[in-house]
Amino acid sequence: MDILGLIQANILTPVILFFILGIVAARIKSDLKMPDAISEFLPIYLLAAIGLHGGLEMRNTGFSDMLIPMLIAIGLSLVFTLNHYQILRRLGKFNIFDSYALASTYGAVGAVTFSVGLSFLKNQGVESEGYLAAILAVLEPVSFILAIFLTNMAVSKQIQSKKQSLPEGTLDNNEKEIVEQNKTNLSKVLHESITGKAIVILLGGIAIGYLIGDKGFDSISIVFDELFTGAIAIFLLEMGIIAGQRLDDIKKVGVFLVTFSILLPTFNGIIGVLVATALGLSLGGAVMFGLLMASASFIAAPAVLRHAIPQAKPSLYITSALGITFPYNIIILLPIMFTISSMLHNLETPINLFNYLEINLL
Amino acid sequence: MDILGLIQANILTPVILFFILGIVAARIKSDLKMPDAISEFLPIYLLAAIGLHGGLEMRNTGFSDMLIPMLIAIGLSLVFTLNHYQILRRLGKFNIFDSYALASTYGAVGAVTFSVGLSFLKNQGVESEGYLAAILAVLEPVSFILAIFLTNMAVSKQIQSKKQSLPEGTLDNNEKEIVEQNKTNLSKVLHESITGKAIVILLGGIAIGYLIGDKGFDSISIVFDELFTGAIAIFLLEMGIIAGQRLDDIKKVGVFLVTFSILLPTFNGIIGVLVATALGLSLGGAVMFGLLMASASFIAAPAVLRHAIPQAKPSLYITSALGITFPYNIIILLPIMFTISSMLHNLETPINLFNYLEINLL
Amino acid sequence: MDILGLIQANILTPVILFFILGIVAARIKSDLKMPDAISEFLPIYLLAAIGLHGGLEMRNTGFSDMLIPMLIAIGLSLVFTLNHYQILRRLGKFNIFDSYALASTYGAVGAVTFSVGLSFLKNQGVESEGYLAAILAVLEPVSFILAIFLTNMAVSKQIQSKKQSLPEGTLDNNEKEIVEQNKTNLSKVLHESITGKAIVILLGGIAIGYLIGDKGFDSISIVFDELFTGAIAIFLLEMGIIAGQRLDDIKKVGVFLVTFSILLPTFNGIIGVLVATALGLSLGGAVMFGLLMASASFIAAPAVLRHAIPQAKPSLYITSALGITFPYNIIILLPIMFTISSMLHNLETPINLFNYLEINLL
Amino acid sequence: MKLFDVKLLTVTCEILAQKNILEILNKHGITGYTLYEVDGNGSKGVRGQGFKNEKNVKIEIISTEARLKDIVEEITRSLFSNFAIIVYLSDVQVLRSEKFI
Amino acid sequence: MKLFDVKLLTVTCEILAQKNILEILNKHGITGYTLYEVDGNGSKGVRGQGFKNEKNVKIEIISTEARLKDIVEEITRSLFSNFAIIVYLSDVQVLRSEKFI
Amino acid sequence: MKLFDVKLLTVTCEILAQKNILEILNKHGITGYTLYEVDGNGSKGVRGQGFKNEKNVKIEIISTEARLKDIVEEITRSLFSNFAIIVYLSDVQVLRSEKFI
Ligand SMILES: Nc1ncnc2c1ncn2[C@@H]1O[C@H](COP(=O)(O)O)[C@@H](O)[C@H]1O
Ligand SMILES: Nc1ncnc2c1ncn2[C@@H]1O[C@H](COP(=O)(O)O)[C@@H](O)[C@H]1O
Ligand SMILES: Nc1ncnc2c1ncn2[C@@H]1O[C@H](COP(=O)(O)O)[C@@H](O)[C@H]1O
Ligand code: NA
Ligand code: NA
Ligand code: NA
Repeated sequence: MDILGLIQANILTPVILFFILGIVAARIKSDLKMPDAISEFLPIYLLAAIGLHGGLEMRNTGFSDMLIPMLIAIGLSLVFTLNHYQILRRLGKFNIFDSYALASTYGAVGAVTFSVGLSFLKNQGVESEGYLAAILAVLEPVSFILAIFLTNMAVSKQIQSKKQSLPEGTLDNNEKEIVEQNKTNLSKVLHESITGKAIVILLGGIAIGYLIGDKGFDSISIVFDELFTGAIAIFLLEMGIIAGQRLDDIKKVGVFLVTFSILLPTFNGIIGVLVATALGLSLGGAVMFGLLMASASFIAAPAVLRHAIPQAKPSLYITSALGITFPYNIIILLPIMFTISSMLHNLETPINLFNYLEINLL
Repeated sequence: MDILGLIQANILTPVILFFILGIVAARIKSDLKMPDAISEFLPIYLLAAIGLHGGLEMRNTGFSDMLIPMLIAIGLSLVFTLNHYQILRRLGKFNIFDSYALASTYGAVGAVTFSVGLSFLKNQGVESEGYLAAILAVLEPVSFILAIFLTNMAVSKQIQSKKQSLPEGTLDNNEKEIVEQNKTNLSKVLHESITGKAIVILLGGIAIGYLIGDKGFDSISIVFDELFTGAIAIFLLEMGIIAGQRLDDIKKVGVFLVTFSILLPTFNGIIGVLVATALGLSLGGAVMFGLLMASASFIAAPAVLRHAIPQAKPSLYITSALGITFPYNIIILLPIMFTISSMLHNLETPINLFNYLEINLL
Repeated sequence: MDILGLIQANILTPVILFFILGIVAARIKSDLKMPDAISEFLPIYLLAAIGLHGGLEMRNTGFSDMLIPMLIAIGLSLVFTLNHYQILRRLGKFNIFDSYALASTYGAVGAVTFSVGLSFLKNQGVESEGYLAAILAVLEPVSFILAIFLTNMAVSKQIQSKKQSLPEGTLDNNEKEIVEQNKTNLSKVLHESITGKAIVILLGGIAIGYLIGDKGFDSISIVFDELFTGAIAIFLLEMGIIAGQRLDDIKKVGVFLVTFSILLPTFNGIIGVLVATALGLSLGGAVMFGLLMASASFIAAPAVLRHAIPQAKPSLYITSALGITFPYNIIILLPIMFTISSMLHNLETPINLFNYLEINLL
Repeated sequence: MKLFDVKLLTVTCEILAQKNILEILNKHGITGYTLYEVDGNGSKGVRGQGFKNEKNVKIEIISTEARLKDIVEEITRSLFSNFAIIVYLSDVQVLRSEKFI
Repeated sequence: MKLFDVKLLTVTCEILAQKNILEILNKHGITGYTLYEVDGNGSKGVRGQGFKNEKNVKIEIISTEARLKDIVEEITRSLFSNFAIIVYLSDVQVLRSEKFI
Repeated sequence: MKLFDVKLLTVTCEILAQKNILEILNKHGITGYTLYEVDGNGSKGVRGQGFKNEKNVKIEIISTEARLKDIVEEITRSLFSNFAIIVYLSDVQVLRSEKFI
């Protein structure tokens, strides 16, 4: 199937259509919305399900082959974050705070995007490596920690240079406090990131899945497996509504950031697919790896960044991540990465070809 | 099965029993209640499920044969609304505002009633036409718009005649404002009705069902099909509680309105079954068509009417629609209409009779 | 399987692991929590499911054999409550109010514990008598009513003796009011207990299950049966979080109460298993009967006791019931009671032995 | 537009005392009040986590000073010792004084 | 720290009147307000049970006395007869008076 | 019944600033407060739609004027520039003045 055909088929799935329905509802100013409790519950449920699923897989396959992909994912995520910063600061002319905030938003991962990716693969009848859920959990905080560390460094340096140009002892309390605060900020953010609900439920789910195995999972599989796609569809309705409400703000973020929000995920995602394929991940695994690289965080990001870099404007990073990158990723980039991964996996796996011949000869 | 037997069998279904349990809980002043988020979520879910189901059916059967039944439904709904108004105003001696509000409440449709109807048919092993969900969506606003239009006309005329009996220029600002307000009211109500969450999710569900088809529906059918009856049962528990809390108010609405709340739905519903049968709808389709005519709106009505006819007393139209008509419709009128429709369809369809003989002969 | 092995296997079930995850999340101060609406909805759902299940069973087996076990359960519950009071008041040196509050908390039953027990048995492939759900409903208020009655007696007596030692007529208004209040308290508490949401939904569920039978249950069995274990897992995540938040308070309740919170349930539970076996209940039924005796109330208790014995400190009875007894019961005592019940049922049922031989001979 | 000076009584207490407060209001012939759930912290510890029973509720009553003082007295007497609760009064101006007697 | 005296207008009304109130605020050039759902009791009966449409909402607006009085007048005129509603004013002190004009 | 005059500080801010406020209260030795989620509108735009992180919270603290002014000063300094936030003071009368120091 060609890319356009795949995109079209992707659009005609319930998950994407519910997302679009949400956008439409918001645009015509309908009062349709999910109750808060439901929109808070669904991400917890989705992460638990992703975790359980990953844990079950890892019990079957072991996690010895997880280490290299995970380290590479962390490395890529850090490099991408730095790269984003340079582009945003130099080309985009954003201030330090906005640049770091945006850089880390795009360096981080989106758990909802990941869920949609899994349901996309399910639809294509393709599996992915279970340990990718663990990589999702580990990547969550990495990019933020780097950005916060660098922001703090930059602020300290500014104050330092200001101090040196002044007679000694004039560093006023206010500035001392800022330096102090930045230090505590970093350790607080570290703690908050690691104990954040997304990571806890994801790692917890992985551990539980690993411990109970397929037999133990049986009794809860209807809730955590069979309801999964339907739950994503409902959640995407709400995401569509929220994204739709933000569409007006897109004008405010400017052409540069809009372009950034499409090009960078594409670039990161394709690099991700290539690297993952080179690392030996399966067709589906490479797509999910690419999606991890391409996705931007829009639920965790504000919670972390409002505390760590409060000077950055949330309207910038939420609008671009949720309003532009998320729809782009799940509607268009997923099929693109899938096509690329299919091509790569057909090229690289002579066995497949062999199978193919064999089947046709018999 | 005779009508009484059918009513009894209907009462002994989970959906009706949960409703009765809710009423009992409210009457003994139990603190049992659903959390708000659940009672807000369930109607959205039910409408999405109804819509999807309708859309899937329409994809299979096409919607060319939908036009006539829909136009007739609209026509009936308008005629019924006018009829209700005359009865309420002349016989019931209600004021203009209450008369129009009640007339449109009973001219409109009840989405929850529709859900219960579907589950009733499922229980009887009978299908209904998918496009009835589309008629449900279209009927939602029709009756309100008529009533609001007529109310505005009446108010304008009153002011006009008052104006004519006075020296020129004495129409005070207050009255000008009322006329002005009525005009904007109508356009606002039109917009609000069409963008109201019930219609958006229902039409959206229909569109999605139509686009994805049975294969696309597979992945979400457990959520939107298999959980349907259980979800209705839970929702009816809450409806029972709310209805039960209103039972005391029934005394306040008066004997006339109580009688109206039972006789009119019966009349409208039976007309609906007859007309639908004449139009060629199936046994189940005719029951659902009758139910559309018989049902009164109690979720959408207040939201629309408080803005459009704020002078009308909500205690009248909510109490009669939810406290009297809804239980009557789902417990008693549904089996009555089902019996009538069965009889009509057996009379009219010699093939059925033929089958019957054939089976008995072999 | 030996007890330790059974405990270990029990810990490795999703339900228990989610509970532990919740505790861990609370201890590392994660912001993970269920939305309020979900934690309010789940107990209603669980009780409805327990009730329906019990009602279905009772329809199949009749409830003639329910009377004796129920009366014995009530008797045991009352005797245990008095016993708790003596231990707490004399050995534990608690004041009257705390003693009665704690005594009744442990004399009462825990509906959540009961749910976990059912899922434990399901996991072991063992059935239990359906009428135990009815016993659960009946036991709910019994212990509280006794404790409240005795507290009121004690308070009245105190005031009486104070009155007698004073010249006539000096019983001031304040005290008259207290006596008055205690009387109204008892009748109010009686009403509140019986109309409390737990009892209403449980008895309602039983009635509905009884009326609809297996065929009627079919349409809702996916919601009320198949989702049951998954729902318990999600609910236990929240229970774990709340229990985890209370772990710090355990220091405050003191060594005596901690010991009490483990020994008494063990004692009550084992007595329960023995008595139930003697009464002829099945292996699983005896475990559930023991669990009814062993479990302490932590959802219903505060609601009842804050009104009935407001002088008692809720931190004592909630912390010990939820923070100590609940985890102990579901993780350790359940497997212990199961082992005991298995042994008793193998001893007492020669038919089993016979089967065993027969199978081995063939 | 004439405004009348009346008093606003605010009661913040654990949710399980809500019934007691409403009974006291009822006894004093008060039929108008507004209430909503809140979280809080005070001498009885953090409230609002965990079970619904452990939340607080805030009840606001507009009425005359005399009437509200009676109510405050009864609340003080019957609830202060056993419940997490605070009460305070403040001044507000209303349009329809007859509505708030 | 200098504090400025301004007024706080509180409107407690049925949730279906929320739109009307916000439109009136908008008409009077007010862009700052805070709102939340509440339950209540009053001359129009107990509110907050059952459907979401039967809840109340409380809307709070800090501004100058003059502006708020205009708003109160319009609310009185257009909503008092048909809706469950009360309004009241009280005194508050703010830091940035320019924020609340 | 003797009533004491104290002050009520109300802070309405975005929910992600809640932690910061509670830390400031803690630093100033305040242990009593009440808080609840609200929606709102102001210079930073409409708040309360969409994600939970985009809600507002209202925090109310009753204490002495002196103490509350210190707190207001710290909030002003550390949070006004970066967060959606307003603060205001008003007068209230309490029964147990020792509870609100
Ligand atoms: N100083 C205070 N300011 C505002 N609210 C308070 C204060 N002290 C207590 N509260 C509220 O009153 C409730 C009961 O207080 P307490 O009885 O002190 O635990 C607390 O949970 C808070 O919601
Ligand atoms: N005296 C009062 N004190 C506080 N709130 C009130 C009072 N009277 C009415 N309310 C609130 O205002 C709403 C509308 O009042 P009403 O129009 O009298 O039904 C009620 O539902 C309450 O939330
Ligand atoms: N004039 C006002 N009256 C009442 N609440 C306000 C006002 N201005 C702002 N607020 C509240 O304070 C929050 C933050 O305000 P702002 O920083 O101006 O966006 C808003 O979201 C509202 O909840
Ligand atoms: Na990324
Ligand atoms: Na109708
Ligand atoms: Na017990």
